[in-house]
Amino acid sequence: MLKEYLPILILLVFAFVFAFGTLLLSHFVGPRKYSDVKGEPYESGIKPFMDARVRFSVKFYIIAMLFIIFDIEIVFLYPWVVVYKEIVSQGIFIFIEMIVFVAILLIGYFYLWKRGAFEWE
Amino acid sequence: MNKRPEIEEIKARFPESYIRDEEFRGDISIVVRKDRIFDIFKFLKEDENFLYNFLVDVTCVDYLKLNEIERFAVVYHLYSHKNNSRIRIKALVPEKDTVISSVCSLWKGANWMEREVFDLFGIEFTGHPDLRRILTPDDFTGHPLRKDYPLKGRGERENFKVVK
Amino acid sequence: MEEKDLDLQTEILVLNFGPQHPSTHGTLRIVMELSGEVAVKATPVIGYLHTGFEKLSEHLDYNQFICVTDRMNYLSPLNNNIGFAIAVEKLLGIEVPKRAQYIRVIMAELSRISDHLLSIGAQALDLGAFTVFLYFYEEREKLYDLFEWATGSRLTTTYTRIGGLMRDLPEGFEDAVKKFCKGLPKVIKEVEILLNRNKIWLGRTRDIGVVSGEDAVNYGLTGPCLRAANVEWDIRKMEPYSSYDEFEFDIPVGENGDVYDRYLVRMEEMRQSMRIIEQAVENLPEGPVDIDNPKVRIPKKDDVYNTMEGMIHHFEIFMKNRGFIPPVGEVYSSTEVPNGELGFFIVSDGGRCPYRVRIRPPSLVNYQVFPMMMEGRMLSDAVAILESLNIIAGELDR
Amino acid sequence: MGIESLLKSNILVTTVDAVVNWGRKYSLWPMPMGTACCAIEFMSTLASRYDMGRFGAERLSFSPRQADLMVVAGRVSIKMMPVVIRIWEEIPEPKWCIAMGACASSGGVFDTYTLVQGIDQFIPVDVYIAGCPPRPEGVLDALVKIQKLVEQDSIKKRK
Repeated sequence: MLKEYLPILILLVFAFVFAFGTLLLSHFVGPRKYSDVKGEPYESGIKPFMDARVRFSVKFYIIAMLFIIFDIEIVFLYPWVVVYKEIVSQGIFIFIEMIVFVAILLIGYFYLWKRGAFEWE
Repeated sequence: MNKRPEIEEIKARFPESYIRDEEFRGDISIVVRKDRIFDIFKFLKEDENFLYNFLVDVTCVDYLKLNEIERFAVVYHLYSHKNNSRIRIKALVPEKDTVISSVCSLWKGANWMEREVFDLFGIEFTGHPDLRRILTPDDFTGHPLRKDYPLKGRGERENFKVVK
Repeated sequence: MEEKDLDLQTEILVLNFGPQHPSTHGTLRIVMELSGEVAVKATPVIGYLHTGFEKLSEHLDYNQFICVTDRMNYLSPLNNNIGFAIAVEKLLGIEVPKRAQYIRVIMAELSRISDHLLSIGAQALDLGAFTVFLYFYEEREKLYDLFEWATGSRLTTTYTRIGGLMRDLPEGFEDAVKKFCKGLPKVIKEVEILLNRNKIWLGRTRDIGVVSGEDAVNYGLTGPCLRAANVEWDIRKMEPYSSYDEFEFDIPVGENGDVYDRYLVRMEEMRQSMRIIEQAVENLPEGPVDIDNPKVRIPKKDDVYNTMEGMIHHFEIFMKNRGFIPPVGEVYSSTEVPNGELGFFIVSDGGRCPYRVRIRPPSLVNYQVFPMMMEGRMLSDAVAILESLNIIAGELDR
Repeated sequence: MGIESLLKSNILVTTVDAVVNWGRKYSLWPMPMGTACCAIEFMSTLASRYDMGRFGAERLSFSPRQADLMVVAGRVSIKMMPVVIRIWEEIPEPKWCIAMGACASSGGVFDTYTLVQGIDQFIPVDVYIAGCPPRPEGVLDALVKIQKLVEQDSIKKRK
């Protein structure tokens, strides 16, 4: 059973080695000369007027949250699709299950639509 | 020779501020005093048989070396779309009080041109929305396009931070 | 969502759309006050390329200043040379021979096409259509070959002289221009297929940066920006100079003055310029290219070396404190350059150098309409609006 | 009896410098400080006919954070000089600078009150390109000169 997971392990190790390898290499090879101007934010060559961490409208945050909700919903579909072929021959239950899941989220979608979370202006 | 109607009208309506008019290579220019300049322009813009609705240019000439009544002359070029005619109005501004009224309320296009004249010649425009320097840096002293300003400047182009 | 927005006290972020920015194409700086993405207020700051042309003009004589003029609008340098030459010829009251006028029309229209090519190419580049930039730039390189062949340099041409041209057109130049004018419509057609009904392009340019006819005239706009706002005005038609009245061409006019209309006007203007070029090349008259007034225009090289008067006139013009003597007077002359009306106001005190040369750049006046267009729009629209006005920092700051 | 003879000819021995410099030399990211006419000629160098991509320097980086090479293309006025200095300081080492055209190198034809007579008075310039504006071949030649400079660069010098 374990043998099937060996390629994934090799992939993880290789990714880990490559990522931290390049970081270490650039740490040793790259020069580091700090100067006060280099630390300041770049604003097309002019000293910035104010710090960019400013309170802007909440709609950006709401849109981000909505995206995460519906993105996770799609992530749950992936494993379902992979096993759908074998299990659907035994019974229709797997299909009903996913329909219920999607329906619940659709209710949330319509609720948001009515509340006007999608108007941007 | 029959003068252009604009010259007659201005001579009639503003006799005390009219000085002279010149005609050279087909360009008509009227030299006036600076105090009633706004009314002259309002008249030229709204009068129905002139309708100078297009301000082409606002600039300034420093007559230090030429013999002119006053040192500065703010020169306006107007153009009327209706009867396709151009005219030049020169308002003489003495060296002592370099102030003249702004025409921004008549033509919005005059805003930056007046700021440029203020920046390079030092002539203030009363009634201008935000009279600031436009071409030279904000901490620049002096007015470069005056005749007594040296071509190579007064050392502003040398004092910067040297980075090694 | 709107009313709840207010009590959340969102702050305004003041941001620099700075002098060094990929899409300002030059040193233009805009101080943007943004609430979220929407620009509440935009104030342009100019002067980052102020080179003091007008101060320099008081120390250079008339022929020397021509070399400075093509550093102003470096997208179409030939139009500046021709504009200044026409202004000084108006001051001197002389008229260049017919052939020189026709060559000036050909070169001005070729330069107008090259300006529109780069202006539309750069706008498409910044709105995401990189292929349009490369297609148009290849055409502009063909134009560079023509300019280099006729004037000797790709960009800083300095082709005109007071009273004529630097030299006549080289052999075979006319058929090269005809060949170019045959190839360009195909490329323009290709780009029109790419852009005119492109969803993204329409979304980024339709109804953005709208200016009405009266506002355009009140702000003093000229050129494609004015013609896109449904005002039919072109100096080549209204006050024809350099024998423009002998060619028929029509002036493209837009309807509602937005970025899309300015793009359409520029594309149509390129076609009209090609029409003018074809007519000018067809009936290009023979004859000399300079006026034969040795006081103003230096004589031919072989005259200078072989005849006594030629040498005297040559040195009469070029010696340190000699030079030709213009009459005393003030002249304003304007020509139609790709961005609008380029005016030269020359005050001459009879000396070798002009007393004062005031350059009326179309970019300085067209750029004033930007804050009005920008308020209430998203930050990404600033790129589309700025490119459609085609602001060139060289002529903006002089 | 160096190490090479042990490894025979199937392993290539080189220094970190050589590898890093070879990599950086052919992938310079130019930061175009394009102000005036030279910027248009720089555009010609990037466009399809003269194609700077053949030398690996096609990817422009307008933000100084990832730039290796600053190309000052065009005349620099006194209002723009502080911006050029600030951006030069914001570029991380190792960095090189090209002064493109006569105006950036020496003020060119404009000897006026508002033009900096050559940016090398204030920032270290590695390669100057003559010409007003220089032809695209001149810009490519300058790029090749910069690549030679990049070759001689070394990690030890920079520590």
